[in-house]
Amino acid sequence: MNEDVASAGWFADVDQMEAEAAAARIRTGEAETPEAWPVLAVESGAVPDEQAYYDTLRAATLRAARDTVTERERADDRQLIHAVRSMDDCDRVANELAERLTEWAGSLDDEAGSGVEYAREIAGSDDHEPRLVSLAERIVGLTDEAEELRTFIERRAPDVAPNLAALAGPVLAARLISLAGDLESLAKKPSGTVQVLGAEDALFAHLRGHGTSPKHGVIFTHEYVRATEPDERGSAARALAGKLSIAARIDYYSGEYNAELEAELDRRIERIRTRGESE
Amino acid sequence: MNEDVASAGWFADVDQMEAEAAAARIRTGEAETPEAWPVLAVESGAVPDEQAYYDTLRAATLRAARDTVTERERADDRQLIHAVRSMDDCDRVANELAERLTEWAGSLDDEAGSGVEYAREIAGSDDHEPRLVSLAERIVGLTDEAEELRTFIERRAPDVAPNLAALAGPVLAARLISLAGDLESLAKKPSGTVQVLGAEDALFAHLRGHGTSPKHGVIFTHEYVRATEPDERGSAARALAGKLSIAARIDYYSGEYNAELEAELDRRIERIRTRGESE
Amino acid sequence: MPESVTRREFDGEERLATRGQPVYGEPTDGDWRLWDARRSKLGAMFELEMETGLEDDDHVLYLGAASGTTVSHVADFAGPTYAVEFATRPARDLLDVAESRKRLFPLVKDARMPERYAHVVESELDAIVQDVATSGQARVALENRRFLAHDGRLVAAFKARSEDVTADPNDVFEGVLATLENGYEILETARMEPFHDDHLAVVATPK
Amino acid sequence: MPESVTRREFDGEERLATRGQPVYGEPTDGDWRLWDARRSKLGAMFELEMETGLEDDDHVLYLGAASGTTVSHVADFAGPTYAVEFATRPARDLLDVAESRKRLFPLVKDARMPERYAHVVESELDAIVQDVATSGQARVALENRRFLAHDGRLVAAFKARSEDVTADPNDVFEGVLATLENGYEILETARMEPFHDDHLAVVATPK
Repeated sequence: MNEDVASAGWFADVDQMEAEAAAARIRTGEAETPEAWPVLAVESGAVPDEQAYYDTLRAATLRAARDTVTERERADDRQLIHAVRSMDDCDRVANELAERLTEWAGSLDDEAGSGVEYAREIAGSDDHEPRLVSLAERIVGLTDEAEELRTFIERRAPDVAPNLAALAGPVLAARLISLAGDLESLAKKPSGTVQVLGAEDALFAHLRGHGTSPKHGVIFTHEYVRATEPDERGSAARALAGKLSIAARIDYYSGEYNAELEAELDRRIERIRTRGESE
Repeated sequence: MNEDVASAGWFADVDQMEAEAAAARIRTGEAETPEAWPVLAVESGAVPDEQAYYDTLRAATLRAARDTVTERERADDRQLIHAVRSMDDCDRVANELAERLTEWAGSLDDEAGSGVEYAREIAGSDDHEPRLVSLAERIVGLTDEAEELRTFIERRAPDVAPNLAALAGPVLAARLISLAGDLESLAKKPSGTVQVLGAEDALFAHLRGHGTSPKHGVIFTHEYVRATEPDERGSAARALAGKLSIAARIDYYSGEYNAELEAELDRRIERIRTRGESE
Repeated sequence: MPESVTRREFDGEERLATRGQPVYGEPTDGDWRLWDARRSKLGAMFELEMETGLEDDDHVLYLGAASGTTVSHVADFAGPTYAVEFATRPARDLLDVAESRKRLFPLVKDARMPERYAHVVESELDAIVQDVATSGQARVALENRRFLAHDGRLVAAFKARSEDVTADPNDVFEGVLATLENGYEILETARMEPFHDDHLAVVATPK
Repeated sequence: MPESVTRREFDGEERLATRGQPVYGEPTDGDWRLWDARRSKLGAMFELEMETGLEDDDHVLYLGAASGTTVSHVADFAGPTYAVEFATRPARDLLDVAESRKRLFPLVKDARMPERYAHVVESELDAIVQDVATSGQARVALENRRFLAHDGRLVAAFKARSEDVTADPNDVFEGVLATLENGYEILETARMEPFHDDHLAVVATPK
């Protein structure tokens, strides 16, 4: 009878050496009620004694927990991608609708403002054509949604990719993961590819013999590229992309935050900018 | 003193023959308090007697009222255009965001539905990721907005273009006015152009020697084209476009509703469809 | 009731009528045109036998002329008649009605802003007939008081639902009368049932 | 209080301490590590001198282990300690803490679904320490009662705001205790001020 009961335990049918199988049982197994598992495990011969039981349990639970956490963090990079794409969509359509609103409002009032700003101005008003006000409120709703998605990304990106989020900022980190497809793909790309992610059109044009090779893709939005003077921007983009690649790799393979990376990047950009000034 | 007072009246400084100037004064003038205008007008010599005063006033008020009404109706066709374009924008972006929502929801739940339907399903739910629910609510808001704009168009189109709205339906009427630019332009287009409004791409391709001449543009959405069998669709489109052109002209030049137009169109389509069947 | 408004038999029933060119498809009897009290607030007031003080050849300001149904009858008995209507669609119909009358002057103006037509409408009028269905109906009457002679008449219909769709009409009418009394002496009031639900007819004179 | 939990002087103040490898940057004194009652519900219960019934070498199920701060101190005095935490980010920190202890078993599981870990956690436990901050905290305690020996102890902290942010905490706590009594005999309760606002500490035993 004890053997029947023991068969419900995490250790049943698992060779104590097979840590992977034990971890899987811990992750996916179920039982309605607990039992005296240490005793049953020893009785069933799965382990020689209670100390061995707990040692095995420790290894198995640590591995199971680590697998679950890693798997979830991997899945979280997908969520981040959906969030950043949704954020961009909300911003884009809010602006498109705001253009329409601007045209419409302008036909009724020469002094009407324009864009999302104007939508925010007349939302909730009862001095304007009700359909305009209603449209303005939808636009404000979409920009609010984009803002809330940004907050979501800011909260989640450091969990998914702590180093990348620290170096790139959460939103750019999410965009890079989105452009690569997932954190794994980003981690495996050479830093030269990371440098031009988001500039695929220009890159393909260059490869077909049109135009110059692009110096930066979406990383242009980073202050270290954008605010570096044009002559040194290529160097800054290369330096930033290099560190971002390393950050993505650490995030993918270990997940440990490394403050040194950020400090190195700061020093590197400082040198590039100083060089630019002295020339 | 009376002359000073008279100078505030609608007739002041207006040659009684200049109906246009008198109408303009009536439309734009102001006075804090009324005066005995008929007496003052006679005293000031603007008119010989009271009968002449009232005759002049009648001509001027009729003209002023007609100008105001016409001008407003002209402006209303612009409102209709803004409304139909906003409606299409809201529908389009709702669908775009719903695609994004579908992707995101699918990553979290294999059994998630898709499109605007699914957005409607999870809006307000607390069983789903809050950001998804919030995004779904924005999407539902946009489809609601499109629906309210449709109602607005259905209410306004018959005022702006009673005949066109009766024949084409209010939304198609608004779309035709929108594609033409305004009611005046639509009224002045030959019916062959009305027939292919909204198929400009296909038309230009045809004119450059690519593809066949398009048989219909946006009027394809009309039941009389869409539900006519393909062989006779060209004839139906031509007949419909002909009546729509007439409707637009009546709407622009007189604004009187003419029920006969609709009956003629019904008979014409009936003949085309019967012919189709008998062949 | 003005002399030129009479009762005549239409379809075996005594009904109000005025003499003039028919304009909206109303039944006629020779020169006479039926004036349907169910489609006209002023017609209903006559049916209710209110003392409107209106007389033939009065100089009249009509506020809220709408498509011109009632104002066409007013122009049949009155003298110069100024018809104010702000909404585009009814104003177009009013234009057609005005074309058919010699002394009916259409004004596409907002009755809440009399300064926009005080340069056209003469002073010392005999009567204002008011049937505007926007909120602030009592204020409209006060704002237009400037056009009336000191012994002129305000002949107005007030619609409860235009002020507040949820309130008890009696409460709404109390508020309307209280506001009116800031500029008018109320001569007579009457609920307009069965011709018009939740409407109050008021005859008043400037004070 | 378990024997291995003692009071020692840190910065001139008597504070709780356990003996073990430091894990989260807490102040130490030789082998001893400060246990800050302001950062730990269980620490606060000791400071409040509640009778938790906890003893050295107890077999313990810890629900709501979060980043492992408190559970690391529990593992210092207790025997086998099962630490349940569902959220990904704190679970990663808990993993590091668990690596530093020989008999601390991390379980990335939902405390509301004990059947997902009843195949791992042993029966007849001496104590459940509970600090979950989701709604339905009392139900979590009832669901996990299956792990306790008949004389085992539930040592739980209940956060009012997790149940209802708008209700009076006293009302929330009454509801919590009423639910708990479906499976537990309440031995002692205490509000956790000044260490933790709007929290109720409860010691109970299965009935």
